[in-house]
Amino acid sequence: MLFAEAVTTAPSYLTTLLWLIPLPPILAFALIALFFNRYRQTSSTIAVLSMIASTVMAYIVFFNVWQLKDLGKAPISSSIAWLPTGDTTLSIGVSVDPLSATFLFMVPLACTLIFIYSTGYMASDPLYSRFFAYLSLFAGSMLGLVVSNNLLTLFVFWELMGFCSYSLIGFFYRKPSAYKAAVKAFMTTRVGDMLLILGMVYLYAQTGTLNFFDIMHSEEVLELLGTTPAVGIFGTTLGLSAAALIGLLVFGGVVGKSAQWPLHVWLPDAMEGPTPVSAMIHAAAMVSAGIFLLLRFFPIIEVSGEHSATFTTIGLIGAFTAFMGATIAVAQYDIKRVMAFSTISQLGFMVAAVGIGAYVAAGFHLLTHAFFKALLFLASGSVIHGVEHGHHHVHAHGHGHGHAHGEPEAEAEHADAETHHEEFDPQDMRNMGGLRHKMPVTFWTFLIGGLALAGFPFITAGFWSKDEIFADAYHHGIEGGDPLGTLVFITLVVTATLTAFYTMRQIKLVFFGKARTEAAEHASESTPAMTFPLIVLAVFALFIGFINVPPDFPIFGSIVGSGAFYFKNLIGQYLIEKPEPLAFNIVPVLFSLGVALGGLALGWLVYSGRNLEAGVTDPVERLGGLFRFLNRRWMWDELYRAIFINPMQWLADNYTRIVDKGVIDAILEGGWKAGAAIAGAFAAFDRVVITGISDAIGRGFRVVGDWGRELQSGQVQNYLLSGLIMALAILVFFLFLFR
Amino acid sequence: MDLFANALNGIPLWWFLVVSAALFCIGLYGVMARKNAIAMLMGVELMLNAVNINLIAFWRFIAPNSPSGLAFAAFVFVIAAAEAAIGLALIISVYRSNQSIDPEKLDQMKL
Amino acid sequence: MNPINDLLNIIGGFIAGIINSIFSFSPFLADAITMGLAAIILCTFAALSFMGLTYAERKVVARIQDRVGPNQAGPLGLLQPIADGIKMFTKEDTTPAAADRWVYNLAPLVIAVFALTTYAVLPFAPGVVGTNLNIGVFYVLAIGSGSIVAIIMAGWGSNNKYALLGAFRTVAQLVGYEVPMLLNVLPVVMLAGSMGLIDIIDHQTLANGNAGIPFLLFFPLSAVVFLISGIAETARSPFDLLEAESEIVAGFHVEYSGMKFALFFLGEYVNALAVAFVFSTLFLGGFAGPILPPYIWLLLKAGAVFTIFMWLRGTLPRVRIDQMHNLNWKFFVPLSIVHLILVIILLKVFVTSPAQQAATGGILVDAWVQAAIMFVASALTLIAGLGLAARRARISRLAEEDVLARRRAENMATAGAA
Amino acid sequence: MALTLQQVIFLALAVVVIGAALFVVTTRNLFRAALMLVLSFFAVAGFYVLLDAGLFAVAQILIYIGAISILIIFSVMLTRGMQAMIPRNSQAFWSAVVVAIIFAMLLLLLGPLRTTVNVAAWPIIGSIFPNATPRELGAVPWAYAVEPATGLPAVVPETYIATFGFSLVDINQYVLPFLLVALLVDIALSGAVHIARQRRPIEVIQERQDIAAEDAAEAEAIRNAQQPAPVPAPALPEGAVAAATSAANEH
Repeated sequence: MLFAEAVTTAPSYLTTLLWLIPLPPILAFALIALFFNRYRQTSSTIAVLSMIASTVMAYIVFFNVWQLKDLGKAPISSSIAWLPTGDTTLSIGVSVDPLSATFLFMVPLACTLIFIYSTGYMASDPLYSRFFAYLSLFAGSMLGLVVSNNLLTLFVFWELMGFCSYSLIGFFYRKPSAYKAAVKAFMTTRVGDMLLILGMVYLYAQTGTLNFFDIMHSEEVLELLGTTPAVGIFGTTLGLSAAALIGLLVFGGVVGKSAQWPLHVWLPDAMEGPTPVSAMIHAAAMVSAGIFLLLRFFPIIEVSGEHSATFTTIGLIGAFTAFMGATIAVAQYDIKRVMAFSTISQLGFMVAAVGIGAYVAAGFHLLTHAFFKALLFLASGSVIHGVEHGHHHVHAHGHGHGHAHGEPEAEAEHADAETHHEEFDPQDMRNMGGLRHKMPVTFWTFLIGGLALAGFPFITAGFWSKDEIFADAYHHGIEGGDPLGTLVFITLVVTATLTAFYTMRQIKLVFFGKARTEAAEHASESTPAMTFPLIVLAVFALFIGFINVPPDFPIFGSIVGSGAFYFKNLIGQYLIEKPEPLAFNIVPVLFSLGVALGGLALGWLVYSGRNLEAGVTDPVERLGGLFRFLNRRWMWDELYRAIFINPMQWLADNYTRIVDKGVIDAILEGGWKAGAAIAGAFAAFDRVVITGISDAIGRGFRVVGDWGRELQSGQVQNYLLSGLIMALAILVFFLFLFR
Repeated sequence: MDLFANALNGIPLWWFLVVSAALFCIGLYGVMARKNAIAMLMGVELMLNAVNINLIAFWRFIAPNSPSGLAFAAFVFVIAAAEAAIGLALIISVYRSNQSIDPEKLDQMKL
Repeated sequence: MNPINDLLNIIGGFIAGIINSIFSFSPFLADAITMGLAAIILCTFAALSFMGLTYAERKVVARIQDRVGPNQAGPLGLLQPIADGIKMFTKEDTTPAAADRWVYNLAPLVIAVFALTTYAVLPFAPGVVGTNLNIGVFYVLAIGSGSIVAIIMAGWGSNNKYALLGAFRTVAQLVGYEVPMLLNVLPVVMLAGSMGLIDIIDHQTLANGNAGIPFLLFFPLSAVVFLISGIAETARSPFDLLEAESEIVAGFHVEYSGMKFALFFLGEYVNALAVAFVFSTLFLGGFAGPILPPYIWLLLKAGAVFTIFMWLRGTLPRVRIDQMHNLNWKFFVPLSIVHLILVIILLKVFVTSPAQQAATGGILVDAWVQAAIMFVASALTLIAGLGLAARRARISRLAEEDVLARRRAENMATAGAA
Repeated sequence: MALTLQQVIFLALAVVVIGAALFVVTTRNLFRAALMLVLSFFAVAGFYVLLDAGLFAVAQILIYIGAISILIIFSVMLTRGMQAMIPRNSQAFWSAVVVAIIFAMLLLLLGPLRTTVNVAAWPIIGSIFPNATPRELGAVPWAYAVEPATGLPAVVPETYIATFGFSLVDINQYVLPFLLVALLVDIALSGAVHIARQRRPIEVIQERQDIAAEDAAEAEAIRNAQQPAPVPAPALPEGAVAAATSAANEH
């Protein structure tokens, strides 16, 4: 039996391997960037080979450690002193514990498949080599993040990923929307990262170490963190424990990276990048990194207390994000946008699970979601690819065709081609339909992924992981009487229904019915390089769920036997108190069955028959204003523009007008008029006082303005002097005043 | 403790520290107040020298058995060399394009 | 004490004894005066050797060029250096009107000081050494780089474009040739395990269980490259580009006359002699040798090395500046680096003491075997390097000829067309 | 109070260092400033000798005087016309004030080091080092090295160079910084060569043409790529192409 024998020792070469795991892709990045950027075939080969090397190493590690009994208590790790700083030494290192072992299983596999897929998808791109360079760096950073044993290197890799995601989202940098999306993603995540840095600094100040296991495995440290009240500047207490504050700050970083409300706005725009990037960022790597970090910090969050502000915040934001994402996804037409919002929603699921303390469930859903969401993204990419090919096909061969039932425009062929090109959007689901026969492999894999996303019972991975979350939420909320848990449970049930509905909507719109455009008519199946990863991922999307079947689940529990709750037993070791397995409860399972099947059935019914024909309005548009609200994504972008961007601009634009024209001129004018009225009598007074005051005001503004302008002189010495004066002031403050 | 007021054949630690502080301040003044980029660089070199005096003096008085002070001083040496090479190359490049290395005139990056 | 072998020690002890007895009231003063006296003696020795060397060089070069050389002043012209000295002293000491006076006047002094400072660490006999620094080699190389500043001062201070050009050339040359010098001192330092000159000499004697093999037999390549770099470092012919009369008159000291010029001259010879001493110490075993007293051995070895300098001066034409830089950066530096890596590996593989074997896990061999292996490796590297360089030179010469031929053909064609 | 020989040497060196440094930052003649910088470096090397760090004294001469000063002097010569200059810029006065304040503060911090005064007389030190032990507070915030046998000030061990050398290649000490610094120097040197290289005009033109051609090719490729490119090709490459072709025509 696979899980029966528990081994207790691991070979010693594992630590060396751990150091080496992130290396090949980073090396590949350097090689491609420095030497092979002119050789397309070579660079993609290097990238794929490096990723395979990493995968092999990661799997050697994984298969050596996955049966270790005490991996959670005694993770395999290796550190080197990086920088001796006075009394303390900043050490960095690598380690593998259950959490990272799971990721070592998932990340390299997903990355390898995405790399292979990219060789097909990006085949005709002029910047092929650059793409693989960035992709390699990205994969290397993700692996580095997974094997890091301390927050410092984790943060370094975290930021490296941020950079790569910036470069990849803006990969088609000549498209204004692409580079705007890149900047948006970068700036938005920066907000969260700022909080994360604060959390990191605070953690270091409190514990003197950034090593995870020194903190998370030591009860004293955790207790200390849990009991120390967080102290703000000038001694204000925040009513929180240090652990709660650290948890909140770290969660800030997670909100940025994992696209939770209110910082979720970057993720939909990030769809401007090539589709493999979307799969990479929004499924396998970057957004998972956020949840990964949250799970890493779960012990700290846990000691902040059952009903602490941290848990409440996490749970509420997660649940809200899940609900919001699902509602928006219902009203999107762009195939990738639907996926993007679905991702936001599913990440909300995980965050909400963490918020109710369901650590294992969150991790499990993260794992399954990575597989089926990567599958869905890649399959959508395949669909887009196919439809685009169909479009080109129509253009290349079907000109006569097109003219047969369009109006002949012989005099303006070029214009025709261009306008047509601009109008046609290969990502719009309204332009698809009936692809089931044209692209069978894509269809079946997409279907599997979609069903997994919807949580189709028993045979898909999504069902098991969602069920786990439901069970936990039900246990905490309805049974335990915790209002937060109740809220989360209800929200998630609604969300899951919506999820099943929009999944079915998407499947029907894309694959069923008849082709609604010529492009869809002429679409063709993608190359094996693209379909092979789909098939592999589909297998995982089906079966990965069986690693965490509850042992007392009817029928299935006995099928998997001793493998039941394997995942829970593995990953739960990270916590000091191993989570108690919940007793099997039929109610959440029924809910889970009901919402999945109900949502899917609703979708099937709504999108059938006439509704799939060309030119028919989408049924959800009948919601009217609500639809527009959802389609515009709850108007968050508009809201942010209105709250943050416009006021700033308005302030800047109007400052001169109002202060200059409004205030100063009004004073001047008033003074002048008053002076004119009593001019004869008070001429001298007028000249001396009124004019003097107004001049003084004007001059005052001018002086202030001049002085302010001086500050930005562009001269390095000047900056140095001002900086020095500030530093001096701070020094004086701390040495002499702030005793 | 009186012993150490006159360590090292009568030279106490604080003598070195005072000289180093003075050298550092002079260098800082040079960086901030000179009207020539090369002269600024000279100021930087003076500051680095002051730092090195400090490092080696502390090494000698506090931890002569440990290599830390020397190692840091050596890194300062190397980085000073790299800094001079890059800095002067930049200055010459700027001089070629601007015909001036007055830092007050090099404000094209200002918005 | 052997009165002949330890002659210098005995004389030194005698003088020190006298001083100590005179200044018995203050040992501090006595020490200071002894040190000062020693320094003065060293400087005097260097200055006197300068006089002797000029004479010897003129005679030797004359012999090579089939001339007689100085023969008027005194028997065999032996008093010629003194006559030259008197001439120098009595010449008018001019200063250009536009010169930067301070810098101009200080430069010769600085160069002489730097040249003489080297002698502070040279061991002349057992116990006869200014100060036995444990970083002697490093010190010698560092002080050598100090004279660059003096040359720039001279070139700048003269306010003369030829002087400045000469200074530029010199600096480029001196800075460049420091690199191969340093790289080729490293094998010696690694083998001896010390940067102290006395330690290095000890390793070439039979003392402390050493085999008494001069390092020349270990690293012929290092010796050759060090010697040539040393010549370039002291700017002697054929590397005397800084005073190439036909191009830049007399280089950085074109404006100097009289005693200041003599100081530059002295600096050159004293530096050259120092290189000869250092070479003898590093590669020939310094003062070590049988039968003869140690200082005689040292003088013989240094004299032999200096004779090589004279020989080269008498026979070789001056190199072009591009040839000089190519030789350094494209030949010596890469070759030295390859050699250095080879030496590092071989020194780890073949060791001579059990302690080293325990540390590195190498093969324990006899010192002579180690020397033989090192010699073969070093010599092979040298031969391979020379072979590659010769091939490269032939290729570039052929290419140049091609270009010339094509140009000639074009010229012919245009001429024909016209 | 009789000064020892070392004290005399120290004071002389200090006068040279400070005097030369002041000259460096005040003189009009940049070349002389550079020479005075050399003098200052030399005197600092003297300090290292006093501190029993002969290795660093020699390294100071080799690196600072033999390399950095030479570089600076070369740059001074290569930027002629900037040599005779106004020595101070417009903010010199305020700089001097700030620097004086900093110096005063440093001296203030140094105060307690001078003697073994009671900490009560120097309240600042207590605020800066609140965790210092009473022994330390009695004199200085750190402990001087002492020979365990005699209680006298420690001497530098004979093998300090070897210790230092091994620490640079010891995996548990400074090998990583050491390698990084080596890399830094490599990069700095090649970077400096690249920055300061004077390119001939023909090379510059060639480079610009290459860049423009590459941009044009890229733009073309993107226009033809499968991605829907509703945006017409940006004007920049076309302008560049035009410039390049016109430049090519001129030659």
